[in-house]
Amino acid sequence: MQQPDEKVDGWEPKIIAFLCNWCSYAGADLAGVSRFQYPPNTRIIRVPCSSRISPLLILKSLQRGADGVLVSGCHPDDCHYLSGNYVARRKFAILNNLLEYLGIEKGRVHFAWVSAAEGKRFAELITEITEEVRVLGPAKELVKKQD
Amino acid sequence: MPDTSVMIRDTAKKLLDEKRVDLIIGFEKGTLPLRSTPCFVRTSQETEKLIWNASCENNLARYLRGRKEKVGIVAKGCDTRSIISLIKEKQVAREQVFIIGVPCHGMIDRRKIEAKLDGKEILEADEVTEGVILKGSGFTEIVDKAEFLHNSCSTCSYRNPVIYDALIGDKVEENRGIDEYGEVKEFEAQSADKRWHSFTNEISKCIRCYACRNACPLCYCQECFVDSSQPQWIGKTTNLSDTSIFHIVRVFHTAGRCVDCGACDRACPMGIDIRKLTKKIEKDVKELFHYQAGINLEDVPPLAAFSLDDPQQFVR
Amino acid sequence: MKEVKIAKNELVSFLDSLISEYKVFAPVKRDGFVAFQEIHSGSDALLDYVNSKKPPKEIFLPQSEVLFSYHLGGEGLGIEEPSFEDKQTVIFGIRPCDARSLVILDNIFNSQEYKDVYYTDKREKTLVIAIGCNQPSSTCFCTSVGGGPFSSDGSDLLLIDIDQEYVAQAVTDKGEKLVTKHSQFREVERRSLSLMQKVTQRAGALIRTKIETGAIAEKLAVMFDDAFWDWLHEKCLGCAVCTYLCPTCHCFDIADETLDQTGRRVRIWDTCAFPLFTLEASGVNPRPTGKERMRQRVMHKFKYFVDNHNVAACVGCGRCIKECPVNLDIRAVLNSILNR
Amino acid sequence: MKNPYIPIAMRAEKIVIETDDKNIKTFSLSFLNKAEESSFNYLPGQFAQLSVLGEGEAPFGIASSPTQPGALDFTVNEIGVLTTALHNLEEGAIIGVRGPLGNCFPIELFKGKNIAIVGGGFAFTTLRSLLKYILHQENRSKFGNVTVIYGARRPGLLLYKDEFKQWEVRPELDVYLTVDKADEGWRGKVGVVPNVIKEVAPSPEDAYAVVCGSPIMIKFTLPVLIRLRFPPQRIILSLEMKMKCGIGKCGRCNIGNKYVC
Repeated sequence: MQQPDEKVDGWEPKIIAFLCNWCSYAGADLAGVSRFQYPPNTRIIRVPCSSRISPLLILKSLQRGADGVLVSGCHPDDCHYLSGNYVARRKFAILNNLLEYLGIEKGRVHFAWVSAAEGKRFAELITEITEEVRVLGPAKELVKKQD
Repeated sequence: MPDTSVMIRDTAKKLLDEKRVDLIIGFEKGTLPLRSTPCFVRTSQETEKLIWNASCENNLARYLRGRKEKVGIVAKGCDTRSIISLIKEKQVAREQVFIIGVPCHGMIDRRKIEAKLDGKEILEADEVTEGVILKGSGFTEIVDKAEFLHNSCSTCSYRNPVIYDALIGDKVEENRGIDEYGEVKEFEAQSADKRWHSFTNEISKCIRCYACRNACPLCYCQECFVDSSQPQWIGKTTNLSDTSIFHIVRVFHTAGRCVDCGACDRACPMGIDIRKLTKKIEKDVKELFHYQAGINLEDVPPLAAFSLDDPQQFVR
Repeated sequence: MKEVKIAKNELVSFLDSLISEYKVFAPVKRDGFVAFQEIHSGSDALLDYVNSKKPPKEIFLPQSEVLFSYHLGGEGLGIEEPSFEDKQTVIFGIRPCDARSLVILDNIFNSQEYKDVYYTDKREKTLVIAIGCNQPSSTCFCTSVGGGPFSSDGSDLLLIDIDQEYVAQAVTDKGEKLVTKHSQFREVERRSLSLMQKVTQRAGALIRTKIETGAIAEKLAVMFDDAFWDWLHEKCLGCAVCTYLCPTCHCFDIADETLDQTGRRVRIWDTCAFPLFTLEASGVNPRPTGKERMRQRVMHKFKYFVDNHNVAACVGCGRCIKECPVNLDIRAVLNSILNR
Repeated sequence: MKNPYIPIAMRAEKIVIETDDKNIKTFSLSFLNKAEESSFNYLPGQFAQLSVLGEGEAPFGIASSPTQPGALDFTVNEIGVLTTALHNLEEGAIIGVRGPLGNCFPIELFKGKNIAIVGGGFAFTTLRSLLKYILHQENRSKFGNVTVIYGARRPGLLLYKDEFKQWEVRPELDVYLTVDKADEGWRGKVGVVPNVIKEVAPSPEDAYAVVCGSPIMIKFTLPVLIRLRFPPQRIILSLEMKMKCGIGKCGRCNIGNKYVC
């Protein structure tokens, strides 16, 4: 991915969305089938469950040029694997705090619950996140540059 | 009261003689002032080497994993907490270890003393009741030990062993009224820019020697993510982004497991303030999930558990 | 060898004139420890210090160094070789042990048989100005491994502190040209020379550790299967502190670092202490435990290197002793070997 | 001095799958220009570093013989990052090559002598180079009798099957193929390499033995050869270790004070 050095005209945020197969991905699918419009800045990666997401995947995305990352899974109590999202929630609570503590801008990494029925909500969520990241400008902190 | 070193020797000797353990892991005199060094004792004669003083700073729990023999281990409060974490993670069987618990007054941070002496070299150090007598070429100074403890020691609230099979001497009084998260809170209060700046400034010193990882009793993954080639998570150079990710993820991996023994911080040759990161994780685990690592054998580790009403304000 | 002197209060002006011509590295205080860094003013150089945290080898053998860069997706390999900086360099204030380490490293990277282009380029463009050690540290054992607090091996110019001035010994032609060229160097009087003698004798006596390392290689020759290795490594954490901070350790890894379509093949410090050093893709590791890895480190320094280059790969700087997180002291290791 | 870290570009002309598990492929690489070819002087037993830029490089024994000009063959087992990248390449791909590296077999010593070539598994690559070199019409008369003993776990894992078919029928060559476990249609020997050596018992008279195989095969082969009265100095072993530089600098492939590269 080509990384612009600064906020320039024509720059578009790149967002990586890790969506759980059972709810959020289906939600994205529904958004598409229902023809809800949302910005095209998001690249979706389908994963079995939100708990599958390791902090490494999030950090590596930011390192290699993503301006924002979204991890989305089933609402609490709806996990296909019963408790995957509960376990993920604890993990991300710590990660989220840690990233903020280190000074990584708020608004780069997002977590959400989106069900298979929430096509509209998915479209809105992506629209919101895209706009938030657009306001922040290109990611800087963890981006790998040749030194 | 008999000398702690002597009591440790007697206990170790007895354990070996009675064949209750095959190996004692403890400390012997180091080769430098203010230094002790881990030692491995297998015969009762060798127990004479064992010592105890304020420079027994290494966390010996690090040496427990993967052993077949029965082990006696000399353990401070923090070491016993690490042992508990290891037992919970099924890395060590409780019945395999005989814990020789030693109440601890805190360990001396020799770097702090060196900084105070500003280049003057310590050639001899003696611990006495009043403090530590430091001798060097052309100077003799006595310093107050309490002033030069490791940060993790001066805020420690588990100076007494949490579990043990034998206790050496009497329990010591625990620290009271100390805000162990003072430094973390101070850091939290700074602006994001400033925090990122000081984080990267620290990390830029990293030479990727992995002393922090290797000194940590809980960093025992068969294959550390930094060593994986398929996928290769991060590059191998000291590129700032790569080293930052190494430290972020390593610290994250200690969540609910780190007992703030300070081993990583002490091992770092470049003086990176690693504890500022581990302590934050420890604080969050306590605040979010009401869990403290290594204080009993019962509580389920926080990342292996959940509660229906865990905080989720950060989730959209 | 030409001997001259330079007054201490003229050192800064000497350094300033060097800076106008050379890229000058000198010890500076950074983050609480001493490091060799490029200085832009003579007064930035730290004169009162024991030694740097990291050895100056990194100036010649950086922790990571680009061998070449490449561009993917085009015709052929798209390789571009790096260009080398033209500027001549001076390292000022290096200790004699570290200067000597360069001579040892030359065996690997700058010998009759092989000249490593990356190393040799920097080595040949660099002038080494060492300052002798009036106050060796308690961890110094240079005299046990063939060096000394005033050894001139590897230096072009050696400065010896005699209170108000330095006696400057021009060790090489390069050094001699330098003292001839710069007016701060003046004729040295007999009084200064006798003072110098006193200083060097006194410092020599300050080095307490004396190990007869002459017999080490011979001892090690029959120790490969010795039970000694079974316990020696026991407390070792397997980290890279001793090797990365060693002025003579030079083992490296080679890796590709790609970003987008361009990348670089880099040479990176590596260490025999890591299992990954010898782990093969099949999962087989010929040095599977700390025992084999520790043995390799000791053998490489004090046996194999001696066999191949007639000198031990150790200059007695004591960094590994000071910095080892578990106080595994190489002097004790050597003594145990000698006592076997 | 030429910078030994810079690879030359070569084209993968032909990629052949060698084994039935498809894990081993032989890459025939052609030089892109004459100058590079003429400066690549090698002898059997040497190796080269193959690069897939972006993935890295790794050392492989040269499986072709200098008697076949124009190309270099490498037989590669898919096991790690680089070998996987190589296996993913298609014919026509450009591969980086630097070499030749390492030492060759002591071919001068072999002249006028009988030779027993012993190989196991996929460690027949440099032995193939040696065998082809010896069998070349200009060289054949310089060497005595040649015995080849080559084994694999099962028939499907034997390399260079077509060439072995030709070698087996050559009158001046004794070829013994063996597998640990035979399948239907296997007509060769069954048993591990050391046992077959015992059975075949090549004469140590005026002979050299050249052995290349896994450490475990070497471990059990050596005593058998010694028992057959091969003097140790006439048993040539080909060793491999993990390498990075290939030129004796990076410090990992040593066994004692000798670098394997």
